[in-house]
Amino acid sequence: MDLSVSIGALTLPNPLIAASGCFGYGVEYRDVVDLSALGGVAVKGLFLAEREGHQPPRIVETPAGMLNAIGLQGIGVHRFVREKLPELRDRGAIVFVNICGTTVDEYCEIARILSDHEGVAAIELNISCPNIKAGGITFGCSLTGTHNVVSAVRKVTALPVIPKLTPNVTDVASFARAAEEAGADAVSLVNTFLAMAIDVETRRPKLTNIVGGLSGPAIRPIAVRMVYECRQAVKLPIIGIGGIATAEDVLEFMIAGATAVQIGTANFVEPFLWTRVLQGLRDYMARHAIGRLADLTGSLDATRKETAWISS
Amino acid sequence: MDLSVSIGALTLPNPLIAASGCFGYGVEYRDVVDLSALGGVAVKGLFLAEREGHQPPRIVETPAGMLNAIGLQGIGVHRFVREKLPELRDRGAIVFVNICGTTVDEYCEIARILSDHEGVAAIELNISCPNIKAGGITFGCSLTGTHNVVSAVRKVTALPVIPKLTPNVTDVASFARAAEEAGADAVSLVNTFLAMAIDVETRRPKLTNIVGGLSGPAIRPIAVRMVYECRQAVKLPIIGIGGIATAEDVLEFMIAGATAVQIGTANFVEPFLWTRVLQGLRDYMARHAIGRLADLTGSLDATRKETAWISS
Amino acid sequence: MPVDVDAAVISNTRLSDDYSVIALAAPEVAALAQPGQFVMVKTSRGADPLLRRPFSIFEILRDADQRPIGLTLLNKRIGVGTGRLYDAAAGARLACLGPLGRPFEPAAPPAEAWMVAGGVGLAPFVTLAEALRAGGGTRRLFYGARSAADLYYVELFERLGVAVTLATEDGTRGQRGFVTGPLDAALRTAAGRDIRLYVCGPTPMMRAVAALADAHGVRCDVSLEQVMGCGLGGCYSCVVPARDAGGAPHLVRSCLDGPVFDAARIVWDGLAH
Amino acid sequence: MPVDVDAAVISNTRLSDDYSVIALAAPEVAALAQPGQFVMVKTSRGADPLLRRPFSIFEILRDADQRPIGLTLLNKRIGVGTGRLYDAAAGARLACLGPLGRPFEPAAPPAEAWMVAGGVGLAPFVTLAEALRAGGGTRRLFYGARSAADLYYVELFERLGVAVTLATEDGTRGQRGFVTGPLDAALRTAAGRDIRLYVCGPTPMMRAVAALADAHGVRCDVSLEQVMGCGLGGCYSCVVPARDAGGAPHLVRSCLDGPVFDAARIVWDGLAH
Ligand SMILES: Cc1cc2nc3c(=O)[nH]c(=O)nc-3n(C[C@H](O)[C@H](O)[C@H](O)COP(=O)(O)OP(=O)(O)OC[C@H]3O[C@@H](n4cnc5c(N)ncnc54)[C@H](O)[C@@H]3O)c2cc1C
Ligand SMILES: Cc1cc2nc3c(=O)[nH]c(=O)nc-3n(C[C@H](O)[C@H](O)[C@H](O)COP(=O)(O)OP(=O)(O)OC[C@H]3O[C@@H](n4cnc5c(N)ncnc54)[C@H](O)[C@@H]3O)c2cc1C
Ligand SMILES: Cc1cc2nc3c(=O)[nH]c(=O)nc-3n(C[C@H](O)[C@H](O)[C@H](O)COP(=O)(O)O)c2cc1C
Ligand SMILES: Cc1cc2nc3c(=O)[nH]c(=O)nc-3n(C[C@H](O)[C@H](O)[C@H](O)COP(=O)(O)O)c2cc1C
Ligand code: FES
Ligand code: FES
Repeated sequence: MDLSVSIGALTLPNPLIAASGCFGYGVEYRDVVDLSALGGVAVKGLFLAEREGHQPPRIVETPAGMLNAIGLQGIGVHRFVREKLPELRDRGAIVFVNICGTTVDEYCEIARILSDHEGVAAIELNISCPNIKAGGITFGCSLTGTHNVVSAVRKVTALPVIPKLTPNVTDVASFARAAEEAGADAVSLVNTFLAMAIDVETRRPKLTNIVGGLSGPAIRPIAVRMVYECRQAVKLPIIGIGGIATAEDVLEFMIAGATAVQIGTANFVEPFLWTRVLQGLRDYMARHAIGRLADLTGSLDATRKETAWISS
Repeated sequence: MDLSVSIGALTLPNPLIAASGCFGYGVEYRDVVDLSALGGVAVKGLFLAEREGHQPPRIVETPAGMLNAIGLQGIGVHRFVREKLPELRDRGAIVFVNICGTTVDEYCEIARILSDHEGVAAIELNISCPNIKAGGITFGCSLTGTHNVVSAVRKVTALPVIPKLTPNVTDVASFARAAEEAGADAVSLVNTFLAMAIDVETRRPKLTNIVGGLSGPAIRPIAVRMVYECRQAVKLPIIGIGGIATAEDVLEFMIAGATAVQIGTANFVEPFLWTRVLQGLRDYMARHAIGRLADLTGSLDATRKETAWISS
Repeated sequence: MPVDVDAAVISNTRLSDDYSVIALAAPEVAALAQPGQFVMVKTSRGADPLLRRPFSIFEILRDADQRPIGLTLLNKRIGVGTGRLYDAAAGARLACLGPLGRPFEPAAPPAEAWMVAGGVGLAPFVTLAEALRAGGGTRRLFYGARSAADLYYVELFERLGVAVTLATEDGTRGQRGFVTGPLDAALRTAAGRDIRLYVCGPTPMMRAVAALADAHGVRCDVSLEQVMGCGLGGCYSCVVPARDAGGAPHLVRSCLDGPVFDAARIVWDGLAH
Repeated sequence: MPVDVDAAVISNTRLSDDYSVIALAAPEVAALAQPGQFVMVKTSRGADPLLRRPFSIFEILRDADQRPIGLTLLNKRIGVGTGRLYDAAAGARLACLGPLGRPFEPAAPPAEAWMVAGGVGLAPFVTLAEALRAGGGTRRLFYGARSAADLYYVELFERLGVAVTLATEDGTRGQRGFVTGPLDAALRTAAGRDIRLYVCGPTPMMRAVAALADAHGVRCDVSLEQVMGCGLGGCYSCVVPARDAGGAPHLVRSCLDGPVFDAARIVWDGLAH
């Protein structure tokens, strides 16, 4: 059975990538899962410099989901390549570095630094974090902003460039198109939905940052729809993200049009899920006599049944 | 204790309105709840003519939510005023008629007919149904479309006009503003999120309509955020909708900026919830010594705590 | 006039790996129940799964003085909600809303009542059989399942004076094949008699029986099992294509106009399941 | 090296309207546990509530041959997840991930170990008391609660050779007021002795004890209880402001660098709860 999938020049042993911000820098999970057994590891979003992020409380649970406003706390790209990348490389992890900037130049600068180091497989452009004021989503919510960041980073690196799209827009497919035109190698979607929770006893927001990003199973049906829309709009490989917790969820995204997927929140609930999900994919392939998992991508049969019998 | 709230000239005994499409034509619930005890009843969306709607399956459950693609099956405005309105009037229901059209003229025609009949309290413009091809959301996703429908209907009726906004946009507040400028008396939000679910065994959509609208607790945190955004953008009363199931949920929307709320999906799960939620509101008012529930609207304390101790 | 009861699970008896019988302390619902009506049950706390599930009222539980004290459900595990019910422990509480839906209309003697059940479609017939016994008329049950092990409560029906004819697909009990076989044979021998059919089971089976009834010119009521979001007419999820008085097909709510329909009204080509 | 066990609930004993002790069959976790470590528990099936909840490992359960067979949790009901645990029935299965976090470092004699617990903050100290007994040094427990009825397992600690000093806010047992009262007095009389404090309880209480420790110049370890999304360092939700070697404050993950911290490192003004 062939579970491998290709994103441009990059071939992954399987479609399961740990989602950025939900897997630390990867090394935290060294005792939980063989990092080289994953399709990839997307590390916590990095700015050029270190950041403390927002004050706690940073998360709050919601029905079948959670809000987060971490505020991109991170060690910065310099410490990352020094302190984390070597171990990730030694452990054979396929590293997707999720990067964030307040300016196009910052994105480029980080991309340049990463390109100079062994062990980075791809650059994921976080232009969709709803939790920071400057940068990020301000690019991700504007077609020109998206185009500018992608084409600028495209120029400074030979690594695969994968803009991560926000779902907080009217027409996500148009952003996928902008990314494609700007030279992206793939798009990943979705990032979190801007949301909020209020403590009615204190009448204050439950998050210090007031608003946060909704993730988890709750958002899956919206994310699947967005992947399906993007599939029709672009030829680029799509990395599907949003509420994935089981093999069935992975298959749903692939059938809708995803080449690979990322798992975030579910990893908090079931850190050992990776082997279970991979086994589920194998069982499905056996049951349906599918040799190459990649053949499932975009295989949705959306033909409507005829209903001649009634005047609708 | 005063639970009443005002929407323009309209005063409701309490803020709890049954959401359109989740309460039939109201009369179906005559044996479950005293219709006159509700803040209002928003009836199933009506076109001018009868419609059969989509073929089943029309709903599918998702984590903490459900998708629906009913396709606005309905008896049309003429049969409604003849067959349903009289009983609603006799039972003392405050009737919000949710109307839908494929053209601005259709919206106006329906509004005119409703204005000629006793017992209609307000007109809710469904410009946000994700489940029909023509009309509806095509207006709701365009600022000019929204403005045109609202101002046109405004001209033909003296009844309160309440456009219902879609969450499937980048900036919902701008649509609230467009509605305000066009002369709306209030806005209601949110309608459902466009979403999809796939049966991986058959590789076909679980809904005959392929896509459907996501509702239920899953969407509540996004809806609360949107109400909060609109509160800052407009002076209009806001009717908050999305995943409300408890008194705490109602309070969350009111504190975020809602004057009243609608309860949809939760009514499927707990048709007897109305008295329980009203009691919960009274308990809260007693606990917090609040005389007028309406005073809670927009009372969120969003001042950030100082964090001088650390360099963030 | 439905009621919603936060019912305690009195017992949950496993009949097999996928069938169980759950007894619920819901006297208010039991007291109002008519033959073939259903309840909407919240299968677990919290919002996942979110919606209630429809279940036929299987048995009415009564105390020594015949006062209704609760009801049972015949639960077949096919997914998440029925799975939660299968695992429900005695003492757990399940919200139970009902009774709901249009009931069976028991045939009045001399008319004979023939019940036709496929698999878990047996569920609505205990209450009907009790009503028929009260009426005193002739009553039969044609009951089909995959295998002998999947046939339940046959003795109960016999105690209720029901003549039972069994069929299994693998022939391990009763006649081999579908229940429509023995039913067709019986209808032939009964030509001319006033017979009324009551059917519940998989859609293809109900459709086949409806065709038989039409061929033999006997009245046939089917109890349809659509996905239901609310059970009260609020959501329009449960619609089935049925002809109106004028013969024109429309999508009608099976929770309100049904679940029991005159089979002749149903446009079988348009049924979801 | 944590493991995740689909643990059966052996028993769930209610101590009061809000406290219960849940025994879980998780030998693999118990075998690895060190004093003061915690587990992440899925409090119910399905996605609502979604996240696991952190709980100190209260007792290690052993068989006749002293082989670990499971562990217990001291559960205080404060919301949805702890409520589900309070209601959990024997036989139910709860995913239990652990052991996690930086453990307590037991004081080595002649150093004395003084444990200070507030309310459910008692939970991490049974495992520590057992380790201390093995070490053979002097061990004390200062244990405070609202009222006499909220004091649990005092005898257990006494059996472990721990000298217990109690305090209740309403004075119904032990000294009236907060546990910091008797602790302060004891520290005064113990001036000069080598004492190490271990503290777990409400943040204000831990903060007060940390101040006492500072004033008396004794080492103090606190076990912080932040909201935790993952327990493994993946989410950065559980951060607390702690000074690094150079004294500069940073937000560090309490699931990895903690939950046990040298109180002197903590910037108490910056703590969420
Ligand atoms: C009036 C009525 C009476 C019923 N009485 C009984 C009864 O007495 N005993 C009993 O065991 N069941 C009965 N059912 C069927 C029962 O309601 C469904 O099996 C149940 O809702 C499935 O829930 P689930 O969460 O287990 O399945 P899900 O996890 O929701 O779905 C699993 C799979 O089953 C399919 N499915 C779901 N509901 C139905 C349905 N109604 N028909 C066909 N396929 C479906 C789904 O599309 C999905 O593919 C009745 C249904 C109705 C409408
Ligand atoms: C390392 C560690 C060990 C713990 N050990 C125990 C233990 O042995 N026994 C025990 O009963 N509890 C323990 N706790 C606390 C326990 O994890 C929380 O009480 C629990 O997560 C609350 O979940 P809930 O769903 O019941 O509350 P929720 O419904 O999630 O929240 C209810 C309210 O409590 C607040 N809250 C939630 N978590 C915390 C917290 N950690 N501290 C303060 N307020 C909170 C929420 O903000 C909310 O206002 C421990 C926590 C940590 C971090
Ligand atoms: C706690 C947390 C932190 C996150 N941090 C990042 C981040 O740093 N960069 C990023 O692009 N996405 C971040 N995300 C978004 C996830 O990568 C993912 O897009 C989103 O959570 C949806 O997937 P899920 O439902 O599987 O979690 C974060 C999500 C969570 C829950
Ligand atoms: C089955 C169903 C049918 C609906 N029909 C309509 C409709 O006809 N018109 C409309 O404006 N909204 C309709 N809605 C949207 C609801 O009114 C409401 O805006 C949405 O469901 C979110 O609220 P909730 O989470 O409380 O259900 C429908 C929702 C559902 C679930
Ligand atoms: S189930 Fe909702 S209308 Fe029938
Ligand atoms: S709980 Fe997730 S990082 Fe600590």
